[in-house]
Amino acid sequence: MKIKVLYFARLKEAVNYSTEDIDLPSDIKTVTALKNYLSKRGEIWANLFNGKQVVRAAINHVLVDDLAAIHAGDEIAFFPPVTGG
Amino acid sequence: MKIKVLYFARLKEAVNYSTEDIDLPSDIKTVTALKNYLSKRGEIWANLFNGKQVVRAAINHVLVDDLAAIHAGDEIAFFPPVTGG
Amino acid sequence: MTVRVQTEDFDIGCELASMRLAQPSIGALVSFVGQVRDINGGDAINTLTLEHYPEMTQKALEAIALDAKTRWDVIDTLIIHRVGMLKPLDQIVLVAVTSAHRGEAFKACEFIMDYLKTSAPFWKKEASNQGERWVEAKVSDDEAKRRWDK
Amino acid sequence: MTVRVQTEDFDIGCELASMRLAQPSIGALVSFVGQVRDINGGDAINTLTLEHYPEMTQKALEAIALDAKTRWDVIDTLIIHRVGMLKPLDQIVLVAVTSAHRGEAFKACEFIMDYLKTSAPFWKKEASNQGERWVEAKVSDDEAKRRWDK
Repeated sequence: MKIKVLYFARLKEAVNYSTEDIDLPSDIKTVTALKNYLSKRGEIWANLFNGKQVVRAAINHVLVDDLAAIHAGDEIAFFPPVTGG
Repeated sequence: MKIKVLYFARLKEAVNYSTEDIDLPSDIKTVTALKNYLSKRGEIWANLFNGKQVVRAAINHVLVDDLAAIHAGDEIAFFPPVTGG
Repeated sequence: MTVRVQTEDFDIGCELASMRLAQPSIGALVSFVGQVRDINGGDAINTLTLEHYPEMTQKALEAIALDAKTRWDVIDTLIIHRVGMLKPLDQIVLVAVTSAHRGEAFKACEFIMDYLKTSAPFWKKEASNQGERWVEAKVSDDEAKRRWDK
Repeated sequence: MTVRVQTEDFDIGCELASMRLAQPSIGALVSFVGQVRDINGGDAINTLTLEHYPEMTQKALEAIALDAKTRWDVIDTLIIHRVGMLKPLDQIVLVAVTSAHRGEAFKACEFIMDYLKTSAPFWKKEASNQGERWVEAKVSDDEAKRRWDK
């Protein structure tokens, strides 16, 4: 299942790039599962998603919670709590 | 006891002037007493203060209720509920 | 704390710029502009004339601004209110409040408007093709003011 | 309903004039301006850089404005938010709401700000003499948003 993943702010600086295309195993079906999947890549990723700092997610430009389902072709963005205004 | 009385808006139009100096009998000690005293002047005055339309009062530029005491030299204003803004 | 009662129009852009640029600790500027509506109670309005009680107006508005300053952590307040004859789309009143953070400025600005509507000695007279009439005070304005008593 | 996300500054006076003059049924215009403060947490700020998620920002702000329009009887809404590098006293955001009467405009304007602060994908990075740091989200902003759930 092909998806696009985007990173913003602190997360973008940590991974050192802003976007990547990923071909997910078919058993990765939620935001939580995706976070766990990415965490296995190594220390940088594990630190991002270990829950010490809140990471918000959006699917196709809409804020979602971690139980939200992922579908092929989705654009999934990870970022810290927003601080505009 | 000498006082100054001012009228605004609908009340000014009813009495057809905006200000007058009055030498009050010494037993007129409150706004209510002043309203009753003025009402005895005739129909225009009786109609103004008969309670059918709310009349607000200020003493020396501060909104007061009808129990407020009147003192010599006071400037007492009568007007409808305000409608600025 | 500035209060101005005037017949002339005012320039919102200039007024708000000088409010917000006054201090670099200002993070929020909330403002209210009231203008003459073309219709009230079904009648098309030609003019709206504002009478006031000059010796009391300035004092009453300053007292309201001071009250707001004691209730919330605001940096500055501005109240400009016009008097005399106005027409639809003319500006009537500008209230602006600056503060470090937005919550205080929103509350103080709305508080000033609610008190101004019920405590400042202004009276509006409308002229339509049906003639002239004094605008009636609204019960909803008294209710809006009472919210702040809690 | 207008939403603009831009690097350029904006002219409050022009924006508010075109909002209020759009319709003679408008009686009230409430606006909020947010600007860069010179100090945050004790450090003097040199610059504030706003990053955002372009494909999402416009949609998120439009959704917030639409939500406000369904909750209150407002005539129009305007949201302008800047991105890129700013310095103290620079304007960050303008939210303006017009309505027939003031209560609706005050509520809708504050609602939009509370939702913008917690739902629109902007992130601030401050540069001071102590270096750069990402601004932390405030618990008080989440609380401000939750007030509207009641």
